[in-house]
Formats: sequence, structure tokens, C-alpha cells
Amino acid sequence: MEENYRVKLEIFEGPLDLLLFLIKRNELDIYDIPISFITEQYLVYLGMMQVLNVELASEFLVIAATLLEIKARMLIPTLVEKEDEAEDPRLELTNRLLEYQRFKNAAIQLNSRDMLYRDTFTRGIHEDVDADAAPPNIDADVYDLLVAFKSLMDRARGEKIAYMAVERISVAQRINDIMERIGIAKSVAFDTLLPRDYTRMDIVITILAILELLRLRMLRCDQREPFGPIWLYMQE
Amino acid sequence: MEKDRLIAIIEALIFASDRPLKTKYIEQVLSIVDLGDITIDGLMEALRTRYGTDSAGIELVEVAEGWQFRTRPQLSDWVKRLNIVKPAKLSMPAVETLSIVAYRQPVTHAEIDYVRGVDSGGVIKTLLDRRLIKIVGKKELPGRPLVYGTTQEFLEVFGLKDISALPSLQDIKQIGSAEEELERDQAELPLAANKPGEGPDDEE
Amino acid sequence: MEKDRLIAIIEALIFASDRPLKTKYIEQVLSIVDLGDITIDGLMEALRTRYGTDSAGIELVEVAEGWQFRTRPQLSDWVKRLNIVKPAKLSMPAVETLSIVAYRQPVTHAEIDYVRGVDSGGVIKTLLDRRLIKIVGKKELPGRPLVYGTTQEFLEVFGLKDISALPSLQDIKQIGSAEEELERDQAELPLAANKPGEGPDDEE
Repeated sequence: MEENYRVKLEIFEGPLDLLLFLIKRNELDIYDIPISFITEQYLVYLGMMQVLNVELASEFLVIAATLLEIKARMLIPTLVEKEDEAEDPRLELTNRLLEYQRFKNAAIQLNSRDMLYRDTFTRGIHEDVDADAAPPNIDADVYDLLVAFKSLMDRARGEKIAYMAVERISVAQRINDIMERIGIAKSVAFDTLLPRDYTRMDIVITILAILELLRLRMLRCDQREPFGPIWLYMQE
Repeated sequence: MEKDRLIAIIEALIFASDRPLKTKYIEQVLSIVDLGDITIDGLMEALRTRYGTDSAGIELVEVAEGWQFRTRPQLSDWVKRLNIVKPAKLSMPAVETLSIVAYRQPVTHAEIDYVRGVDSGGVIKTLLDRRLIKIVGKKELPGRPLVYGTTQEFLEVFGLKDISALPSLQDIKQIGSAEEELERDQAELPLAANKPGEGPDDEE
Repeated sequence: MEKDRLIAIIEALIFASDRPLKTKYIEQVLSIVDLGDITIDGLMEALRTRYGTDSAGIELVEVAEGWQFRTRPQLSDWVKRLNIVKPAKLSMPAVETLSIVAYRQPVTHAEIDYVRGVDSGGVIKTLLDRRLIKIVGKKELPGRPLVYGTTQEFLEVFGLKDISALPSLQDIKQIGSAEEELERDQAELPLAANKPGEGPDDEE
């Protein structure tokens, strides 16, 4: 078994790609996946990648967890005798695999078309024709604008960006906003306090405002788990 | 005006244009001419036939709702020997992502990730940079995520007349599986795409 | 190899070449072929004859540096008409200026100059003429400078429901990995991804 893998070792584009491969390789029916078997095969592959020090995307582990969960659910006997209504725990995974396979095939089909600059070429020399009439129309899209603006901002780093952002909002104003929000909701998560298109300056000002409110004992805050949301409460 | 001269004009117009030339612009240029009972469609057909012979090195193709001259794909190896520097090939993840955008547009980053099972941020960036996809708006969802669609350039690169010229996903399911087997170079494998009850040998 | 096929190859080579193609390059490309008693000169002559008829819209010319296809000079008036009917690309300064107005409106002339690092008077005038931007008032600053904003026309041209539908800088950061964004110090961004000299066309 492992000998086979050694020969065929491929880098898969993702966990779904790997699963599809395992299903085909083992001649399995995608509509009736033997979940224990496939889970085992999947984990063997991950293990091998680990041995080879190949770094796998975190999504591979997510699907591993999903497989184990499905496996567990299939082992638990249905307590309620409603077999007809009970959903097959594999259903979502099967649908995802079918969907992925469909697009994978679509991609192969797309790739097999005569591609410009790969299989076919347009005229190489640009013909200059005098343009004396004013062009009545425009060829650009929103992305052109966004990209142009971003490169301008990149060029105008540091000072200039701060200068433009500062005038958007002040700490005092932020304090008022926050107190108003908490006054209504009693508690809010920190990240919901940021405006929709927040900048680094917005984060700084929001944090300054919160620190000020904490110092004045108008708020208290906690975080229930590492990296979890930070909650702010009105101080009773 | 004589038909031959009209065809020559259209040939020159398409040739001078750097991007595929839409029929409506040909019509507008010729709008000062009394065509009589000649139709633009008829002229296009005549021109296409002229370039349709095997001995031509150039062909007239209809892409992105317009007309363009291109080298015949059969001659690509010869043209490549000229070493004209052009955009590199697309990677398989890129083509995969592109096909999801093409068939599902308008589609969000998260939807693409879900279908592919991996984060597609880098690939989306590449496709945007190569102008094969573009931002077409925002979705009315929390966070107002951006939605993507394919571009004019996409149609040009893949030689599609318009987006509806893509084969339907259902058709692909049958054709694609066989090709995939070839690509993977594992002819001994059965096709998982087969539905239960379908024979394993009907696609070889 | 058959003569017809050789002619087709040469036709494709000249067509795809990004500069007039020297005979010696044609010879190089064909050096892997056994030509027998066929000469390159003979092939060139045959190709030139094919394009030499009056009913062709294109001609093959030998300029100092090599071979090149051109539209027939007699048809130039028709080709020029294309410029009148087809949409043009916005220049890079125009796209830049428009993006500043769109994202920072209301904005003064001085602020635009400050961000771009050059005087933008001419571009602002062009954008005003094209009705993509307009004067929206005066700023409470010494000299009460005019401030600019985008127009209804702007929204229509760019297919935006309202100004809030513009993608934000934050949006662009979702795309691609964070590190990639930080690394990108050079300002050459994808706008340049288009081939130089690429002609006008529109995307509907």
C-alpha cells in the first residue's frame, strides 16, 4: 500500500482533490463512500506528508476532522427509529465532492481550449492610426480605479496617509459613539465598534477611546478565550 | 459599392483593431455606405471563408462578441519558435478558480473557497492581475463581500464568443472525466464520476 | 513539407511578430525543415502575391527591417472612422485622478496634486469635460478652493449603484496573502498588465 503511495505521490490542490483521488484510486462509489476506509486512507496520506515534511494547508486538517466526525456519527445507532427521515451524515461531503469534481472537469475542459498566447496569437504590431476625433466613450472599470488609488496610496506612505485619515474621526467623538452603542446594547464586541471600511487609524482611535473609558471606569472588558472576541460592558 | 471592396474594408478594420472588433462598430463605420441588399453578416461569412482554407496561416475568429484575426492553433509550435514574450500559462488552481467564477458569477471569495476546499486568495489576486476576472460589485451579506465575474479578456483568451458559449456543467461531466483520466495518466483507474449502475468501460 | 504549409507558417510568423520580421529569422525558424528545392525567396514571393490583389484589405510590405502586414493605404479613411465610433481608454493620469476624486470626495485641486505629486489641472479639465466629475462646492479654507466630486454619469459608466458600492482599500487587502501585500513596494500594479499599445475597446 505504502509502496503505491510512494510512487504516486502527488501534491493535491486541496483536501477535496485528495479525497476524490482516493475514491477513484480505490474504485469507491462516491454515492456510498465507506467512511472508515476513506478516513484511514486520508490520514495515512496526511501522515506521509508529515514524514516528508511537506507543509499542508490547514484545510486538510479541517476535512480530516469532518471525516472523523462523520465516522463517529455513523457509529452511533439512531436512537429514534425514523430511518427514513434521518439524514445520511455523508450527504454534505458527497455533494461537495460532486460539486468540486464538476468544476475540476470544467477547468480541464477550459484548459483544453485554444488559448490566446499559448495556442494562438494575435497580430504583433500595433497599427497607429491618427485619432483626431474626441473619443466619446470610456474603457475602464471600477477595478482600474481601485488599483490606481491603491498604488497612489502606496506611493504616499506614512505621513501623508496619517494626515488624510486623522481628520475622519477624533478620540472624543469615538468615546461618544461607543458609549451610545453600549448604552443601548449593554455589551458589544470590540470588532463591531469599527466602521465598515476601517483603517489602521480607526483601530488606533478606537483603542485609545476604550483605554480612556476603562481608565475612567465607565467600561469593563473581558475576553473569554485566547484570541476570542473582546467584550465591552457598561460598568454598573 | 462593390462587395469585394466592402470585404476589403472590413478586413482592414478588423486587422487594424487591437482587440476583437464588434460587429456594431463595423456597421457604424459602414453606415455612410448604401449597402443595397448586401448584409454585414453575408460579408463576414465571405471573409471568414476566405481565411478558412487549410493553407491560411491566419484565421478569422469570433470572440468576445467581436471579430479578430489569429494565427491558426495548429501552427502554434512554429510561432513559439519566434520567442515572442507573452503571458505564461495558467496554473491548474488558477484555471479551476476561473471556471468557478465563470459558471457561478457573481461569486464571492468565500464561495470559491468552499467549492475548492482551500483558500483561493492568492489565485484570485493572480486572476485579477491578469484581468481574467474582475470585481463586479458587493453582495448584500454581512461584511458586504466583493463578488467576482469574468471579463472581456477572459472571453478573448479562451476564444469564447460570449459567456453563454461555455459548455454547460452537465455536458462537461461526461466529456471531462475521460480527459481527466488521460491527464492523470492512470488509465487503470475506474471513473468515480460514474453513477451507480453505470458500467466502468463506457468512457474509454 | 508542402509549399502551402510553409507559406502558412511564414504568414503566421509575420503576423504574430511584434516587429517587422527579418528574412533571416524566418530562415532560422524553418531551419529544422528540409526545404528541398524550395527557396525562402520563392515562398515570400508567393505570399506577397496572395496579398497583392486589389480585393485584399491587407498588404505584405518589405520595410527596411523586415516583413510586415499593413492595412492598405487606400483604405486609411475607413480605418480612421473606427476611432470615431469606438470607445477609448482613459489615460493613466485620468484614471489616477478619477480614483482620488472617487475615494476622497469632496476633494480640492491642491489635494489631488498633493497625492499625485504632479499638477493635475489638465486632467481635471478633461474629466470635467467628460462629465465624470463635477464641482460640488467650495471649501472653508483660505481662498475658498473649489472641491470636486463624482457625477451620476460616473456611476453609470462604472456600473455602480451608488458611491458606496466602490470597492474599498480594505477589500483589496482581503485578496491575496497579507505578506504579499506588504512586500509589494513597487507601485507597478496590474493596470500595466495590459499590453502596451493595446487599443480601445469596451466592456459592457
